[in-house]
Amino acid sequence: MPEPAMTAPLVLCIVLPLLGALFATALPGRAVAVGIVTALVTAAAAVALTLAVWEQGTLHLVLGGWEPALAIALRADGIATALVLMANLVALGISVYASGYFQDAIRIRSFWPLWLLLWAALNGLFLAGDLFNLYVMLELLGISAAALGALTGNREAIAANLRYLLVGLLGSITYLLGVAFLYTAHGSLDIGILAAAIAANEQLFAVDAAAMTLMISGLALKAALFPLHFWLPPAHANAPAPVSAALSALVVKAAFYLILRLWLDVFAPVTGMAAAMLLALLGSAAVLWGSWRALRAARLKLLAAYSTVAQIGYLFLFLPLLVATPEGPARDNLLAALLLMAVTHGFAKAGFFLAAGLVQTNAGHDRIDELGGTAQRLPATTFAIALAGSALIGLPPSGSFIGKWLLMQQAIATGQWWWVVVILAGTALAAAYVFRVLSRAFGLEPTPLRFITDPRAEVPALVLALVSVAVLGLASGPLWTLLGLSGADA
Amino acid sequence: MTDPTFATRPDPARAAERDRDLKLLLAVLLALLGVTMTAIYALALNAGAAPRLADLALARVPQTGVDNPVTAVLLNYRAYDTLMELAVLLAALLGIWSLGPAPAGFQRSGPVLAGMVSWVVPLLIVAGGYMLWVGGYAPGGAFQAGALLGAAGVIVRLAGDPQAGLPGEAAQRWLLVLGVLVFTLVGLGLMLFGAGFLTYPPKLAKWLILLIESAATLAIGVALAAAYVGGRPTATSPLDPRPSAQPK
Amino acid sequence: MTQLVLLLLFDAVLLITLLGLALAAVLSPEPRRAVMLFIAFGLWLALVWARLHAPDVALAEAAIGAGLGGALMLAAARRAARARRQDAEAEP
Amino acid sequence: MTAQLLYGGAGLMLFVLGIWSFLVHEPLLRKVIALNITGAGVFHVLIAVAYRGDAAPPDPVPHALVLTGIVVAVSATALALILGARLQDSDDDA
Repeated sequence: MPEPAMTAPLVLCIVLPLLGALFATALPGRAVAVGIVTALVTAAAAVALTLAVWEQGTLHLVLGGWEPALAIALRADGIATALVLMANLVALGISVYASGYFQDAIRIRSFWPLWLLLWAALNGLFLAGDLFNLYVMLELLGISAAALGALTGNREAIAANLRYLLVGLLGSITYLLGVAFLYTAHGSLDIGILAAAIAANEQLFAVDAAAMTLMISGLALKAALFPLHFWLPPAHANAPAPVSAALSALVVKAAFYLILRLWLDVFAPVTGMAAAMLLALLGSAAVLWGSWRALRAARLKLLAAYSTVAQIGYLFLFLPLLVATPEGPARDNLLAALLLMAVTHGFAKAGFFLAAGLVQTNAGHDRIDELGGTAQRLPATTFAIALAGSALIGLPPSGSFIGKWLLMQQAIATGQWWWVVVILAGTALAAAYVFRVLSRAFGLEPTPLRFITDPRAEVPALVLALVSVAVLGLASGPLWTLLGLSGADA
Repeated sequence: MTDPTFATRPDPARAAERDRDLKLLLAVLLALLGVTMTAIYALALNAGAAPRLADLALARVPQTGVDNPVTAVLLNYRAYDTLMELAVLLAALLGIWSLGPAPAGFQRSGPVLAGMVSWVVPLLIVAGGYMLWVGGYAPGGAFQAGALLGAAGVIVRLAGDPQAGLPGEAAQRWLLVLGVLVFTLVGLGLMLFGAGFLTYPPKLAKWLILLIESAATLAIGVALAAAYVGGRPTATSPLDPRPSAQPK
Repeated sequence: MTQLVLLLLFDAVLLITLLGLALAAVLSPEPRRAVMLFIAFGLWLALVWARLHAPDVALAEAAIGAGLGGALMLAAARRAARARRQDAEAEP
Repeated sequence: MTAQLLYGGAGLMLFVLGIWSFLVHEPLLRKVIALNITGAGVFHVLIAVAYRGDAAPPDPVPHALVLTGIVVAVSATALALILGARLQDSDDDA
């Protein structure tokens, strides 16, 4: 049993935002102050967790002092930690932005408790080691996300988020049936114990495959994998800007993370090329369809939402390559590339949505064709959109450039060259939709007065976008170390 | 969710027919799925995993501080799940509150109903307290007790009180968070004293669990009644930007 | 042997009633009737769970699932009925 | 074992019945009822797995999971129905 002090960040990452949510609920007049303080200490806990995992490798904590089978475990390995760090830094940026975004008292009182609950659910989901606990976290995430998305209060937002809530519930119930099957067949809910039991009982292939199908389909619905993405664009495009950023950058990614976790850890002996091909095929469809719709979108936030559908699609392309690549440096590189793309998209999409929110507030609308002169009025925000956009395209030196590069390299090495076609087509479409926005924004107008007009709102967007391009691209080496991988640094 | 193009389709009769065929096809496919899953479930049952966690869970009950095995799982082995579940209930209620003020209540009830309410409601509250206490060793516990409190609130609202007998907004907010707050603080306190998050020392387990359950019962009762009220406490409605949310 | 068969028969009747109530609840187009059937389904489900030695869960399902869930749905059904009435008045 | 199979099978039937109804019926209330029945089906499977005959005490772990699930389900139901009510309000205003 490790020292309590060492595993403390594991608990604190979940409990601190939860406590913050309680105080923000009970003291509505001080919701903003409570929220900002909570955001700072939670992000600090996430950094502490990263350092602990950096130094000691995977952290594992069984709550309650019982046998692991009976209790719920928390665990942080490299993959979980990388995502926790990304999510918490992005969430900190969103919090700073949100502290100035909401104006009326009612919205402020509603936003902060729900936002902190969502944050607790995200961290809880990344760090959970128990399949039923994950179900509870998924529900907490889904309910708080839908409530936040409806916060604008207009008809489209309510309708879209009602649909999001119902679809999410269907997904989590389907997931739960898979969990019930696993408990029936193996008598455990703990991820580690189940993984060992699945590996040891090959005769139960049918049961495990059925459970995997149920759980991954339920989660694919929540991760908006094509063709189950229909609920995402309206829900994300109509939410308040900080909420859109959280939904697109973090919440969808949490569902994908869970699919990856199940794929790599729990069902490793069951996963096969057929399942991987199917998921990657849907992923390719998502890349092409999402990018195409983003190109055709009339509104900036709708464009960003469709771009999320496409970006989630890329992540699924990794699955058949992971199946085809044997253990070793090549597979490690592939896994790190996958994480790099997920993390880069988290920063870039959050920055993009925050900047889009500013454009919308400033112009009173976000119709792309009427955004002329934005670059002059909001130079910093336009710069943030340009940076985030270059990360969405995958231009060097962004993190997604390295991610896509390694992905294509491995696709060719394993003879699955057709994915390269998809990636190139998606990249070209992404370039088109990003430049479409920029060409409008740089319309002819007088020279700018000041680079930054509203620091609290503009700086978070700019910093997040900058991280996605510069930090993750130029200094991605530490990610390999955090993941504990041997692969050659790219 | 309705596709607007449906209404303008040229031949509604054929559309309806195709719609029916689709529904039928879906029913057949899902029936097949049901049969397949039942076969797989039979396989899982025979996998030899029994008794699963049953024996271990039952064997440890004497060390949990409670005698009811289900309460032992809920408040001890898997207390973390229960904590998060209370957070789910809180999130749902905060979501409901964020959507606007509560609609007006029903008309004030006649003397017969009012008379009935005056003895049914105290009875429900007493029954809730009993249910909470009995949960330590017999069927019952915080959720059932909280549900009875919530039911009392529903009846009070049906009898005409738009706030379902709940206190003012400030008190309601504290009551709502009470369950999660006490739960979390107990967990963190134990961690601070070196026992680990939500790891009860056997001697204190009974009382800590009772403390958590009492707080949770109140919070669940208030949350369920407030969910039935269906909106923010109306004391704040003058601030609300959308008075149109009131039913006409 | 006869006892076993009788018990199986009892189980079968319990379950057929349960499935029948569920089917009736999902097939009923009239909101209030559907909710009433759903509440009956929830109460029957509690009965079945009591038969399976799950009294804690049976109590919770009766009180929370059928009781409070049903109360929330009845309120929604009332709203739906009101909306339908208004629509009917709007289109003479 | 027979009882476990019988009851669990009924739970799976409830699951598919709920999904079918969720997919084919448009009104919100019917979708919510459908989801609740889908959930009840999964809970039913868990309760059936926990049952170990009339002689042995049942497995308390699935019981606790179902209790948690019931509270989660009612929370989601409440939020969905109120969202629906607000949607209806905004339609009435329009």
